[in-house]
Amino acid sequence: MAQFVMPQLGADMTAGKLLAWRKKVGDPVKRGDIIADVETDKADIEVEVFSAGVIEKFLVQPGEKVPVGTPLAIIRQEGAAETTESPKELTGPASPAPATPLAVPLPPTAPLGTPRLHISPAAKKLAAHYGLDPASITGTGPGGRITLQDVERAEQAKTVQPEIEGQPDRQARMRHAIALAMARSKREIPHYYLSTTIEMTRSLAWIAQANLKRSVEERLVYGVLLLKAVALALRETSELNSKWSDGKVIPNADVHVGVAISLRGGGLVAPALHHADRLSVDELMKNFRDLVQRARAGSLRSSELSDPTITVTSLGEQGVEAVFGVIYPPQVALVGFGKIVERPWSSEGQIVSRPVVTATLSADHRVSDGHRGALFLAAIDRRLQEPDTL
Amino acid sequence: MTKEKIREIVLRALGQIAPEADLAQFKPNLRIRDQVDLDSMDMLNFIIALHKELKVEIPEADYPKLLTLDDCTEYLASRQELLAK
Amino acid sequence: MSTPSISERLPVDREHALFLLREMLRIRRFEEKAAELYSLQKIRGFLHLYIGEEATGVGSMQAFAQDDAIVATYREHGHALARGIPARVLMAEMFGKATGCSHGHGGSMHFFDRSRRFYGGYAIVGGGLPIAVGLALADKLRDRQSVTACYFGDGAVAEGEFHESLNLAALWKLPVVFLCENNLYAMGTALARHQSQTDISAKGESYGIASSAVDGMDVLAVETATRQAVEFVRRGNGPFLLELRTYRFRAHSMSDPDLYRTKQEIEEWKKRDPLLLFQAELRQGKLLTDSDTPRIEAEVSAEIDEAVRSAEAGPWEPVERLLDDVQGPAAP
Amino acid sequence: MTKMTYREAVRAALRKALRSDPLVFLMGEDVGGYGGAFAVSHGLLEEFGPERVRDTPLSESTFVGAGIGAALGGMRPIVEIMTVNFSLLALDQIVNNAATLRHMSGGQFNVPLVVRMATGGGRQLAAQHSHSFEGWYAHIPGIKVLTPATVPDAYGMLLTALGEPDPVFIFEHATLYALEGELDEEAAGMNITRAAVRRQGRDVTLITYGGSLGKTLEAARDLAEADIEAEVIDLRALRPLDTPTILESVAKTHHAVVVDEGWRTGSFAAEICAQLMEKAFDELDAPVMRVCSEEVPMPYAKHLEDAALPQVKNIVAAAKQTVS
Repeated sequence: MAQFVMPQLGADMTAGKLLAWRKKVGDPVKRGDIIADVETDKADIEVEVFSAGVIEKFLVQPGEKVPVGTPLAIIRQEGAAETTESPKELTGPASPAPATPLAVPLPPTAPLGTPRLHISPAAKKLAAHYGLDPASITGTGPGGRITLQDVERAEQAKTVQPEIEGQPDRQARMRHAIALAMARSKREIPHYYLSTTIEMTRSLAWIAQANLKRSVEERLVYGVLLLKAVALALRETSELNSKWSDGKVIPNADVHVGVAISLRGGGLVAPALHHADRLSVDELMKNFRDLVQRARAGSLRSSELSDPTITVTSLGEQGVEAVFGVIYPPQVALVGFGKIVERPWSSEGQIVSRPVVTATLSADHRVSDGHRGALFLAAIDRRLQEPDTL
Repeated sequence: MTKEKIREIVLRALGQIAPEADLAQFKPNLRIRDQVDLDSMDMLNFIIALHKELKVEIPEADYPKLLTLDDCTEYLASRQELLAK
Repeated sequence: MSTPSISERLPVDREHALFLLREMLRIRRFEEKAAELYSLQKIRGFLHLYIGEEATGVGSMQAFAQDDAIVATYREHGHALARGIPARVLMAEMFGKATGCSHGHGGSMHFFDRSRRFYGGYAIVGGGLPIAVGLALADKLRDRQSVTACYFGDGAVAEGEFHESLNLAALWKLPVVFLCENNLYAMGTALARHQSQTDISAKGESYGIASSAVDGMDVLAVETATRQAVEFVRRGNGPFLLELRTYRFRAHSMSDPDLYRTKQEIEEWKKRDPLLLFQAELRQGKLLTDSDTPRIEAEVSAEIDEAVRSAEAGPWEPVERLLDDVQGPAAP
Repeated sequence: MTKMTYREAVRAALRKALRSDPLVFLMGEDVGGYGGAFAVSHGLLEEFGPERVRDTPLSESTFVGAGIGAALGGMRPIVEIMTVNFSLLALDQIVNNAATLRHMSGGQFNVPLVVRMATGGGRQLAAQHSHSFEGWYAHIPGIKVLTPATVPDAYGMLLTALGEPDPVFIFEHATLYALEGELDEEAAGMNITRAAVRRQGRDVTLITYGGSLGKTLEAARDLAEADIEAEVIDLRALRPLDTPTILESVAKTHHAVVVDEGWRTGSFAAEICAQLMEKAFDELDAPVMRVCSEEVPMPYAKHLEDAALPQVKNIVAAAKQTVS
């Protein structure tokens, strides 16, 4: 039994449309007879059959378009010596993958004389921007080349552990860095401490109302009101937002509130919420959430770590009522908030139960006196009593 | 959606917030915040994760109903929309 | 026809007659099998068949000696077979196998055989003419008695290289036999629509080249004319332009829907099928008996089937050798 | 919008040009009786007659030269050279006359000539029928070189080119003729030299043209699964080259791969690498990679030809190497 298949009728042909059969079932055919008409991209072509015999069955009807090689009819050989059945479909080998990728591998760079630094142009430009010495960066690119990522990682590492060398794991390095900063702060900064109790009824009510109107993703935490209150209060006592550097007070025009964020598994960073005084509560919340997420993912930008102008720490959720923190140099003030608790409260001569929080200030006596600190805390309290002004 | 499936989702949400927590030893009847260190931001992200996974609104007023793993599972199972799924 | 005139045809004995018949039949069956294998996607790319022109290839090839050079075109299966390149090696090449005469690099249009001075098929029309002129120049400069056969079609006559090559060969009296297989069509363009002067042999005169034309369907006439041309060239008289007037029964290539000519015209020419003409002449001359044709058919059929089996079984060239043949070994 | 193949889009442009401008005529090998080697001019001889759809003898040098003369004489010829492979025979006419006459004549003469030819490999036609020389042509000052990769470009570029004062060479990759696409035949004139960003991305820029666009887009899809977002730029024209669009993308991604079917040495891809080195040096985080054809006369056997031509997996590998 021989098969008559859709023939390859040209270099570009991948399929053909059967226009008509020139024979009927049962007709005898010999080699070279025209058996059908097929339509290709170029024209209608008369197609010859290559094996003699009798047409047994048509497998495809006129009008059908089929790929080249598709069986179209069965031809029963009459008694003639069984011709070798049509040569089996020869499939070339699956094209073996070329030995090496076509792209030419990078030429190894032979060091000449003083070891020439192997760094990509873009990485060299970024290192200059960050004020990093390329020679201090280890390259992980091909052939040890220093890449953009290597420079970003070096910049990140710089802020977390400024002078630390050789500390094996990240945790130990961070602990060492915090220790250095806190020790220096205590050594150099004459801290004075103030605290006050702030009644939170209106703020908490405002937050509850606000969250009813917001979707889950935009929901606010009360901490964001505390941050905004601190940022706005600084306008009345701006010296608390300044910087102490080589013996002088340098005022900061911008208010970047550093937020103390504990990292899972230990360690602490206090990245800045830039321009906290100018942002709406919703914007502040969005930036705050993003900052926490990136702090924990270890992908903070260097500017966020290096330029808060004041820091706020809130340990209320760990159950502490009052926090007397250590100032982060070169800042000159630190605000702490404890846990919100229900306390007896006198209102118009009545004793009632009200939610309150203890707000504390650690301040650098070289820059401000208790009097200014007190005004600052009072301003925070006043802001929290008018939450819709935040 | 079965309770077993909900419990599994809650645990997975917790795992995302506190990767270092040992979920296998988690006590379903003890307060969650006693077994793993979560601040208000973590709580918010936990609620958001549940909201995204189960498409259910969780008002702040209901936070007290989510103190333990069992509470969470019961509360979420009882939400009507959930049953309509 | 211009001088020298081909007066009569050389006499032929039975042995040579059967040899010519067998050679033409080998080409015919080889080409029919190639067409079948192309339709089954075993042979790919372009395929240009020689069916109808067998007499020009076989007849002319008899006149060339072992160390003469052959330059052909992409319609080269007949020339390669007549030159003695085994059918299995040609079939393997068209299957793209490493055992092909060009290791699978050339395909149907680019056969090469160094041992038989077969310098290949050329796919750029007219592209082979300058090569043939160069080969003849080398032979002449090395005082060899070799002659170069340069096959091309009527299409090439329109190429600048036809003009440049004939002119240069005549100018330097080079031993080239320009064999123009005029099959009346340059792909889809009839002779009269691409040549102002359709008598191609007459063009030789403008270059001072001896030329003549012969009935390309009559194998003995072709052999006689080519032998005389080669003798003329081998005696150092410079190039010769021999126009072999023939006709192809199949389309230009397997991709050609053949719209530019009529069925009647093809049927008319088939009446002068070189195989039929020659068998009739031999039977009339009592040189061919009834048992000869079936015997020859059987031998040829066996040779073609063996060629297909051998091509089928041949290995692929390993991809790792992809760049090996690009250059010869580095200079010592 | 109508759905049609690339071949039909070129035919529609030819028909529109022939109908709208009596000065336009088509000349080339087998463009008439045979209907074009790639069936592009099928039916045009019957509609416009042998005067305006002219079959030529196989004399590339002569009929391209005749096209230049007719253009000098005020006609608007469209010359079809069957494939770039045969155009080598006409290079003398192209380089020394078509591209040079305006400058050589001190600006007195221009050659408003459009030349179309098929290009590229991948159809097992072996070494002499599989070349990609559009990069050579892009080397020649005085002409424009276009490489339409889409149905709209196949149509719009030809019509717009007919308005150009100087020679325009259009290279149609032979594997694109059956490509299907949407076409708006009423669309206004198009900019034929600005590159197109066919896919936005941020990690690596894949720069290509003509027949390689399809493979490059497929590579971009594969790369996306490996979390690498590739930006794909279709040059559309090789001369003049739209360098600003390339620089803007590389300044964003800092990595680039050029895909070009020409042979690597002296390829058009090499020109792009040179311009990136000259004008985007400080943006590069790794050397620019090239994916070109292996330096071998194109072999006939399918598995060898596939190994010689740029393939999707080579593009993906090059992109991954430069990004790592």
